Amino acid sequence: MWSFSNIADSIHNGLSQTFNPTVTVILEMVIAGLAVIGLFAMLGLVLVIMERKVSAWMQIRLGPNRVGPKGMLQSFADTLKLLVKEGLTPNGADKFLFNLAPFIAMIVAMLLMAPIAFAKDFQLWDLNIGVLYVSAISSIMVISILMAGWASNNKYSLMGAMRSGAQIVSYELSAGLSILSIVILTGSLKVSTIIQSQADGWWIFKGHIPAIIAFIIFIIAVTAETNRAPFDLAEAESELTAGFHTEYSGMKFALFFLAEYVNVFIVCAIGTILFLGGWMPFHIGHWEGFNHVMDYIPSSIWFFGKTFFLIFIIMWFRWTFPRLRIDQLLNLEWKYLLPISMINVLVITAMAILKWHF
Amino acid sequence: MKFITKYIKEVWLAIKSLFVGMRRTGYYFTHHKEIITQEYPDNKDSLILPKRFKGEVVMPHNENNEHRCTGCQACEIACPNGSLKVVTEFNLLENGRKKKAIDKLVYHLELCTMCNLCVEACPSDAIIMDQTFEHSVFDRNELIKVLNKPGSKIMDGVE
Amino acid sequence: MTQEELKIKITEILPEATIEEGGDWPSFDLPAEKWLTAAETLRQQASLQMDFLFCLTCIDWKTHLTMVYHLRSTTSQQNIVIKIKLDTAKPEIESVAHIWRTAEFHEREVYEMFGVNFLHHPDLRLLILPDGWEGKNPLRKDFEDPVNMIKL
Amino acid sequence: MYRTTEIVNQEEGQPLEDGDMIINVGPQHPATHGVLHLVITLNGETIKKVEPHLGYIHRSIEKMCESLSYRQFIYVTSRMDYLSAHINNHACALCVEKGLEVEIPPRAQVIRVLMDELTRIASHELWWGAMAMDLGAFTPFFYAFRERESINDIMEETCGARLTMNYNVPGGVMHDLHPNFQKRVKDFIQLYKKKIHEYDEMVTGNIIFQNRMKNVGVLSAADAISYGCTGPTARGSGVSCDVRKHFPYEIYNQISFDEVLETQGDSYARYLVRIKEMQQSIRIIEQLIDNIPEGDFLTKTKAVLKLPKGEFYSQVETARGELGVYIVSEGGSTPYRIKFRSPGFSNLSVLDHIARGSKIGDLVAMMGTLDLVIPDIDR
Repeated sequence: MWSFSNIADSIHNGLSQTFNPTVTVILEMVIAGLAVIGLFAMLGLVLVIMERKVSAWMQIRLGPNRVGPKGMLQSFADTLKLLVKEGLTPNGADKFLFNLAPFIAMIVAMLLMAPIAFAKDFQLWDLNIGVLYVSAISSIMVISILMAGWASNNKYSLMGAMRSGAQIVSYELSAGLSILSIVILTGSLKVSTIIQSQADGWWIFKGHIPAIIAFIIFIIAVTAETNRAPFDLAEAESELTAGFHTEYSGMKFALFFLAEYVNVFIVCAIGTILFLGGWMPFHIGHWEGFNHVMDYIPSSIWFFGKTFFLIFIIMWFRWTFPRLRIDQLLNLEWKYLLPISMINVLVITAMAILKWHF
Repeated sequence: MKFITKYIKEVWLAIKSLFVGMRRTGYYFTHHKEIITQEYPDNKDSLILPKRFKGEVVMPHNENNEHRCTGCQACEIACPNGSLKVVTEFNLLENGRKKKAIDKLVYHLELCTMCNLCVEACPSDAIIMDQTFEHSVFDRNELIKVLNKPGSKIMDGVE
Repeated sequence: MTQEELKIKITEILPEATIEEGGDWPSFDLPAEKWLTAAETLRQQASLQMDFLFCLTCIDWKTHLTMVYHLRSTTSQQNIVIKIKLDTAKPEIESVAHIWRTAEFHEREVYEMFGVNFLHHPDLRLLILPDGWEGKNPLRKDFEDPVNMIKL
Repeated sequence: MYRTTEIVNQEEGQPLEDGDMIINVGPQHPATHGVLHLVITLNGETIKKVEPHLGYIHRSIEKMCESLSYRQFIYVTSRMDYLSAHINNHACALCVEKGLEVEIPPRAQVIRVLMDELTRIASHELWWGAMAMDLGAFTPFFYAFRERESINDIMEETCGARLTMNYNVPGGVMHDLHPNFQKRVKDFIQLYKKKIHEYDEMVTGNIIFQNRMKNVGVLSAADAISYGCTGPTARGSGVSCDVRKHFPYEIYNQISFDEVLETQGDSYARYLVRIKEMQQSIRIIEQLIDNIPEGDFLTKTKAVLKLPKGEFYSQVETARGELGVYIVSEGGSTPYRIKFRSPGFSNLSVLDHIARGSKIGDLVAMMGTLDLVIPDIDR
């Protein structure tokens, strides 16, 4: 059957027949890097058009409908526009940091691609601390935002960056705790093990109500971590014009933009892996026929389907809710989400020890 | 205990209010019939502006290239920002008397605010408001228009 | 309280005020130097309580300037008008921004538009005109702006 | 001759304390809805001082009106508070009619009131959408415009323009009602009633909105009066100041409607006042739409209007508060001096008072609920 893992295997076999093992590994790395960059660009294009269409339909509009069939090529046009725009660097800015910041944002987003299993047996690097790696790397994101805000030499940018710093650092906690609850249930940090453990049912179903609570908290926390509305205080265009990327234009702005979308994709992918079984198809108990039909759907479609469903939910948040105020944002984290997720982790630990889950 | 029930109730009501909002946007996401976008240049043919819409001042001419303007300058006086200028000439009639008539009625579309006061003021209904609204041009001078067509005469019986 | 009673009452309280006929509301002329005390009385006096200064403006009569204060009592819904003549050459009047806070902005507007100097105003500077405005006061009758004013 | 900003800052010596910074909000800023320029002194996120700088679109309408005749100057006032253009025109027409001592026919009075209330709804719709957008929710803006658009269509059909209609003339209205008017207004009321629950679902009931607006920008009743606030801004603080109730003009004393009062004085109270006011406007329209008296829509006036020597003041309730028109006439065909007491000017002056000590996000909420329209402030 056609699948990503077969393609990967045949490439590997083909290369190892012609080259020695070292060159093979190097070539495979190059191919993987190109694939990640390609995926990166694709995701940017797809997510932008998706966001525009989702927002349009929610706002009783048609959305982009001029470029290409039903406006589906609109994001190509947008990219082209951003590419040919002049990338300005303000006079008073710290030029080195100012130009470095968007690349850090993008590199972080790329690094996060490594442990994600896109399909059955299709993963760049199945390292044994995969989940820890993800939560560690994603914290670097805040550095690029702080860097951009500080180097712009603009008060709006600085305030946006400071807000973002406070926000990401605090929401990391509850995101981490909800990830932890699944790690407790699985007993492993390895992404492939976590997915394998959900072969007989996804954690969101197996883990009873505590897993659902952890899932909801995870979704809220990652929405905040990726600076998406209703937690888009770092950008808050009605307060801070554009927050930390006020001074960015052209391709440098596009990189921030792209990094934001790819981050959304990655956190949703992590959510899929942890709670919705990654590439595992949807099975119901002993309905053999149903399960068999589900197995026929390729694993990559399962993975991307679930991930895009989560992305849709995050977009749904954005186009429904108003923005929070900075103190309310921190209140929500420290007074509501953090206590709830701490108690939740305790309950899940008890559950895991007593084997109450399925 | 009371505190905890209050806390849980608060959280529940908050989440409920958020879901109510999401249900509304979700409804519109799935009901594309409610979309109100008008695809403007495409629907030009079906776009009917009401008769009273004040687009720009025009002077209707009949098939003999005749208009109803007597050159009385009532519109010029009524206009609050000088968009209309009447340039008059004197025609010699057969009986030897001179008659005032318009040479040109210059209309500055760039100054006009479409307030309709000139049309109201006109005693002989010579000017009306047209329903055009696409006024943008590349050269500003094109906005200065002469309302009476070249070679046009005043209609018989209009004083 | 009818307007006639109001007129009588105010002439009792403010003996220096002279009634001006015409207009919808009781209208009084006051000398400029009495204005501050009169304003305080109008605001504080329990039976009047003119607590709402809803319009503050100035008229340039070429020979003199007239400050016009429209006052309303939100309890009895009565309006009165106070007019104060000012000298064109050196227009000066006490500010009432501490009595009615709304006067602060309105006085700043009158200051730049008519050049009336409000004494003891908390923050008297240009509000609408650009900083560094040189020249005459725009709403005075002798103001001519050859660039921005188009004569028809 | 004048002291400028910089000199004042040095003279009166309010040096910045350590950690303070000054931020310019505006003249081009997404939240100011126009060219309002606020100079904000901040300490972190906390506002210490808000200083409005006006005049970016000052056109000196008062000076312009001095050279326009009494028929002509009415159109200029549409450009003041463009969202309630019809009500502004109404105030001017009222003032001129007061001077001319013209009785306007009952049909014209009803038409004016109907149009006023439609304008008020349209203005509040726009405010609702824009305020939600200030607070970060984009979607309500489009829902508000859907309803507003049908009002605009009604206006376009009857008055000939969507925004600056110039429909009021001294003596009545310019045209008679369009034959479709009654039907379309009834359709609009039906549409509005069908959609009104969305306002609650999207904004009023939403927990984030409530938290953003409750106890934000609290304005006490005494301060509201002292700062000269009118309209929903003052009524949110419990100050009864509806001109339609206290100084009824046209036929407002024959219609039953309630003056909406809230006592909290915070942004949420101001928000509720406006939402409820829309329903009161619907109530007024429902009372009048089937009872438009037959007859003339315009009293014939002379070609050249001349007001007698004297002073005339008329006031109306616009969507933002009390608009006063003060005409000083010397007996000529143009006003000698005209003063527009615009509601936005006084409402803006309160911003510094209520914003001190709150966060930047709150400032946006306050500006949203004060419903500032900059041309109305600058004039």
